[in-house]
Amino acid sequence: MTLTIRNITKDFLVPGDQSICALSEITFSVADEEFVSVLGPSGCGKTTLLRIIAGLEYATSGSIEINGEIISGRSPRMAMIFQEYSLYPWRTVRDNVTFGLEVGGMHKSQAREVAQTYLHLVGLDDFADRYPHELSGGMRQRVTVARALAIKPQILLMDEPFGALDAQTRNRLQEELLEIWEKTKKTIIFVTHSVDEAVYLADRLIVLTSRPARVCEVIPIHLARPRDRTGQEFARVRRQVLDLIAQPKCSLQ
Amino acid sequence: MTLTIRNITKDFLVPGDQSICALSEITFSVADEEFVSVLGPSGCGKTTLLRIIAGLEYATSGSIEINGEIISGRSPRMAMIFQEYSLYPWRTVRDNVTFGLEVGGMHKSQAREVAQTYLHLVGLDDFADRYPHELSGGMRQRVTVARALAIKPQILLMDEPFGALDAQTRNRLQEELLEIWEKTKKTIIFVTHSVDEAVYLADRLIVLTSRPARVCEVIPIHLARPRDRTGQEFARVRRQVLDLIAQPKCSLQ
Amino acid sequence: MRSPVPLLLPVLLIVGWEVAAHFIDNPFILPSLTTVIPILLHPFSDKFTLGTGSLVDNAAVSLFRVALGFALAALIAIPLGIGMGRSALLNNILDATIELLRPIPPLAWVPLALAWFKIGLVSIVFIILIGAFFPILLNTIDGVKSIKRTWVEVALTLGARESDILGKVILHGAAPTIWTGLRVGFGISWMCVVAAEWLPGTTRGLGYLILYAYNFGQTNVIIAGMVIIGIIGIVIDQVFKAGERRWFSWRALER
Amino acid sequence: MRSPVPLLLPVLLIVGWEVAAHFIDNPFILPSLTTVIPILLHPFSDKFTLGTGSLVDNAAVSLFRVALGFALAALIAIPLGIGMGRSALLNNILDATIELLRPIPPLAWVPLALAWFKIGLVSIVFIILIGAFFPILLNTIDGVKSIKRTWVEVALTLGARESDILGKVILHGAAPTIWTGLRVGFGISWMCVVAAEWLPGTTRGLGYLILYAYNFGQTNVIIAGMVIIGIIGIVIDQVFKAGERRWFSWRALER
Amino acid sequence: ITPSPPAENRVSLIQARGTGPMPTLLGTGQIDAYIAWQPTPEVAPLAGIGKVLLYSGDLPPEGKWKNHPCCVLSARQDTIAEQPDLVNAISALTILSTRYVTEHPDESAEIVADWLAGKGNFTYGNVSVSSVDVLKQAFPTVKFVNEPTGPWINGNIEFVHALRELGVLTGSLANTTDEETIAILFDTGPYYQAKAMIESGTIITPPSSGKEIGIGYLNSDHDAALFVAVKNWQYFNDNYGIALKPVDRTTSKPEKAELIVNGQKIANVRLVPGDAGPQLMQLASTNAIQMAYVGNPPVIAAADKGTPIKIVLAINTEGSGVVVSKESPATDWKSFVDWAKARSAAGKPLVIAAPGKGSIQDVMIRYSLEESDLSIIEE
Ligand SMILES: Nc1ncnc2c1ncn2[C@@H]1O[C@H](COP(=O)(O)OP(=O)(O)OP(=O)(O)O)[C@@H](O)[C@H]1O
Ligand SMILES: Nc1ncnc2c1ncn2[C@@H]1O[C@H](COP(=O)(O)OP(=O)(O)OP(=O)(O)O)[C@@H](O)[C@H]1O
Ligand SMILES: [Mg+2]
Ligand SMILES: [Mg+2]
Repeated sequence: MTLTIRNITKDFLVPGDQSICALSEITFSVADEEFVSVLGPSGCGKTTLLRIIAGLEYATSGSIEINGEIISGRSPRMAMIFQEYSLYPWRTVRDNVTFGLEVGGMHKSQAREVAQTYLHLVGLDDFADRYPHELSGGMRQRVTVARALAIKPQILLMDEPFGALDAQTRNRLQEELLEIWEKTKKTIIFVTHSVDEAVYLADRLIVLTSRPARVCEVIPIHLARPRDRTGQEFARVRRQVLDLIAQPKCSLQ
Repeated sequence: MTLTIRNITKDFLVPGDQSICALSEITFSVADEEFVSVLGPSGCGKTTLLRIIAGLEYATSGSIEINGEIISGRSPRMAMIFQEYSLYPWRTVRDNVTFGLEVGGMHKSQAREVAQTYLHLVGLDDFADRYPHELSGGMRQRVTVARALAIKPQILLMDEPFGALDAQTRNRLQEELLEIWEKTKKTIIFVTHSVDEAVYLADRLIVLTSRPARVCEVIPIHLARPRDRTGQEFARVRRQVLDLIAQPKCSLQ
Repeated sequence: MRSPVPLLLPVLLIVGWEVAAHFIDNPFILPSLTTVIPILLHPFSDKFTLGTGSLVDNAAVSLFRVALGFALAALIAIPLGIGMGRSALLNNILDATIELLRPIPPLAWVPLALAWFKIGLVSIVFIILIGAFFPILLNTIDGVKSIKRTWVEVALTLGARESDILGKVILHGAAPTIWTGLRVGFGISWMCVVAAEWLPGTTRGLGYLILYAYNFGQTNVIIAGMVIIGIIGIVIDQVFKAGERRWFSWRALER
Repeated sequence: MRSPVPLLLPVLLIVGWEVAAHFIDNPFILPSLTTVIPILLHPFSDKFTLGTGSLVDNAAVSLFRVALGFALAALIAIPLGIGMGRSALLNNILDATIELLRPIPPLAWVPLALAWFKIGLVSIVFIILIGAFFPILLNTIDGVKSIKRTWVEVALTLGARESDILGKVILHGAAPTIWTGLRVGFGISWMCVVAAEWLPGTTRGLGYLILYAYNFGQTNVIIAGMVIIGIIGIVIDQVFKAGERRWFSWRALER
Repeated sequence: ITPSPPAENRVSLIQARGTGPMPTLLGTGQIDAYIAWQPTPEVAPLAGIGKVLLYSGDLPPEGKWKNHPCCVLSARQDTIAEQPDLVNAISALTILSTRYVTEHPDESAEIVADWLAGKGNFTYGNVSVSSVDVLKQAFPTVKFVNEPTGPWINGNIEFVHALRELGVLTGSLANTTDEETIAILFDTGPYYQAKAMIESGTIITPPSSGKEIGIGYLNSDHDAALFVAVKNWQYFNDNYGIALKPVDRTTSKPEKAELIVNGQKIANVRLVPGDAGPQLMQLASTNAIQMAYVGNPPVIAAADKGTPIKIVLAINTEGSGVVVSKESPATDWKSFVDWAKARSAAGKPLVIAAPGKGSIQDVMIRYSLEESDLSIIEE
């Protein structure tokens, strides 16, 4: 299953009959079970791109294709994890995970079983009956991951999911995400503006320019897994990436 | 001028007549014009320590000394920059900077001149008449730096000032902070939980254990300035620090 | 380990009252507490209330009326508010009219209520309904409009239909704000019951009791009535607050 | 490019009213607009208002009373609220009493107001004051209590004294919440003016006009009075909202 | 089917809180009849919602309510004691002005119309009638007299009895003999002293008082004497040396006046309208007003509850009317009773409104209904 983003352009209309161009002719493909990171400076249009892929926003032009077939609107094959805190605070952790199953028509008791599986996967078995506000930021993001996985999407869209976490927690979650990815074999598009994070996680980086976002570089990461953040090899690749994106045409800074 | 933190212990009373020990027997000194980073895991008590130094909180036992003299309460020789967003949203950038001068009794017009100097220092000349909500997060933190500097403190206490910013902005502000530090020759205590940040900025790291915080390691950083984040040398020191704080006694993770 | 401080002022006020009553020596201005307390101590007796039934009877009647008017207000205002919060068109159609009607005091509707709904329960309930309606409506609209967009979008990406979004997201997400609207609305209904019970043909209720006592110069009965109104008001407000803590604590704790 | 949609319902209501008035054919239930509109079209004439002065006169009188009661309420409630927000002791002393007095409807104070303050402006102003007082007080307390601790601490580390903190931090930081209290309080005062103007001895004011017209079954005058009340209410509410946008936009934009 | 004979002939009596809501209630079919003081009875035919069945003097039993007492001038006991000349002066002005009213009914009706409605129109649907016409029509049904004669005092005592039966009197008048009642209720001294001053041609100038004096009244033509005294102040000033001079002469309903005796300003006077008598008595009880033109039952009830208030003189007798809806077949009391019985038998008893429990009108209609074998249900 291949996901293709083809020629996506997005203009926002803003008051005063003007328009802001957020995305300009973005084209790239993601292979089955691939882990792709989209890297770009703050405000360049990363969230917008993910929203278009998820069908929450319409592109001004261009198309999203799965296996060459144009999809319009939302597709059950995709699930999105949002940049900001997005759990339902009035539902327990378990009921947050069952949400997608319930609206999909699954029987309550079955949904709870499925939820249990995914809570186990993200290591939150013991927290099923807690409410979101009882969890730390990192635990919360793990719940959103479980919630997204529970509906068995083929593609996972992740919008800076660990942006608000402290460094330690962030590193731990990155490791866990990789484990889950290997177990569940999803295709993942992971948006971030941290070079470290992108290099640690991805098979391939799509580097965007600042607004309007264009694809400036596509960088494959040939580091064996598990990767060692503090290793010399890692530092080298990281430096390479930093050098590449420091080119004037990327204008990352 | 030497700042000495001597045997500071802090117990918080919590409902139910219990107490939480946040700091336990913290002792270290900061030399004149030194840049010290306090490094510790989330929730270990870093903010509490800074608040005690600033005189916003009383220690359960121990003392804060300047040049061997015990100070109690707030001292005009210190200014603090807070972890969370702390500008007065109803004041313009300039009037935020003049705040400390006004309450110190300085004449309005003179205060505005002084503010101008410091706004220039942090590169915000053109934003003096804007309101905080019109600024980006990074610009806001620069205003708080200007506001703190304007009252000419000898010691600057900074509590994860760049924690909420994205990586690029954060790096830029770190560089600017070092420039300002070199220009104004302040003593700085800079709290963070990012090893990268601490290694990039400080002359010396005070590493705290998780709660109750104790001083676990004091690590001098012998890197020449300007430091190169992507350099081999930097990676080596960073790794060293990571190894040191990975000792069981530090229990940073 | 409850502090006695909160009792300080009430005790002082009571002592001050009694002293003042002694000196003013005019039961029409300030009746001595010795004439007020017996009424409060015999809430089931109709000996003190000029033949209008006991305090408890009157309170029950007033509560019933308020409950009815309030429930009707909620039944109309909440669905309407959800509609106006979700649909810009509906909001556009109704907003101007609502803004014009809102500032008209419930009391000003008395003459029209009497003409439209006749003497009796319906008129009284209408006045109470008017009082509760607008806070509930405005809070519902506000609650629905200020639902986090992400909550709705998460639901969409998880495959929710409009009915799921309404029932599982909007209603829950807006519930704390709606609840506050209900609390405020109830407070205003409770205020309106006095006005409503001054309508002709009324012979029961705390408002009626106060008016009737007033007509016969029974200031002690008036004050007893006010105390009961205050106590019931405070109790119900506490019930709403307890509900808020019980069901909507997530809002305060979130983030 | 204003949409005509908001005018839809008012126009429909007006047409519906006139049609209904025609069929009901009972001026007590629904007077024809032809008897209401002339009154509204001659706001300066006292031809239509049974000798109580023109609509504008009456509105001015009511506004003056409300302004007075409201201003007094603000003058007492804001300093008190700041005190209660800052001092746990003061809060402890006053809280219970305030909670008991709060639910008592302004209308229930009418008999006592007359006994205490006699006939005239003072009694009327007292009723209005009661109405405005509690929302202003509670909002002030809330605003002061929910001031960001950091704002105060920043001021402390910058060398501010208690007076600086009060004047330069608390007052500004709590201002938007206090302003909301003022807006709500004004709304309630405006509601209370009708009740207050039903006090004996009153011969002016929109509330009096409505009551007086009611005495002679002049439903058309009642409706004209209600329309004026609605319009003034909406205008003043808009003024408060404009003030909020003008001075406190920082609160919405912050974060 | 033979209808079962009615166990009782019943009518329903409701209290309207003053006369205010009565036209609305009748006009919307909620009541079938009302009894009210003037000019409220006249409103019904004008609005086309009913007709005046009879005026209060004609209520049964025959002759019982002829010249029945109605409004009185009352004064606080301490005011009479401390400012006797002032009370006498106001009494004198009232007597003079009552005389003027009886001599110039048309002009007086116009003055009352001005006071009550700014001489404006009352509008009911397509009907718009001048308030002057309304009051001219109402005026002959009110008898303006002042003298506290024996029969008049006895008439008042009858109301005391009636109120006692209603259970309204629980205080100082609960068990008094008629003599005791008279002693508690009346102080006719000011009337006779005023009368003497008028006859001698000079009003004694009371000492100037810094205190404002409050006089309550009802928005009714019963109080015409007060309205005429204020509006025609110049006449009384010029001819008798006594006047209530309105401070604001442009308004149709002055709130403030000055009492002027022999060219000298004696006191500021506040004129306090009330919707009904009890309100005014409540004000008198707290000394917010010192005198009131008001129906006698509120004074009786207030005195019973310990308000130090006395009846000084009469203002009028009669002056109330019974109105029935326009659908009513009744043309006189007898046919009214038949109608009431028929409706009771049909299970839909008549609903009659009175302006408050224990008011003159309430007492009279109860008496008359019971006299005619109709039993009263309340609510
Ligand atoms: N609904 C909208 N209307 C107008 N402009 C918008 C809208 N949504 C986003 N934009 C603009 O489009 C640009 C891209 O926004 P977007 O949120 O996609 O950036 P981002 O790369 O996700 O930023 P960040 O790293 O801060 O999350 C921004 O300039 C933003 O202001
Ligand atoms: N006023 C207080 N009362 C009780 N406990 C407190 C109080 N303030 C802080 N604590 C506790 O003391 C501990 C240290 O808190 P502190 O804010 O100093 O940590 P920190 O190191 O600054 O954390 P972070 O990295 O998240 O900013 C925490 O466990 C906290 O819950
Ligand atoms: Mg984004
Ligand atoms: Mg901290």
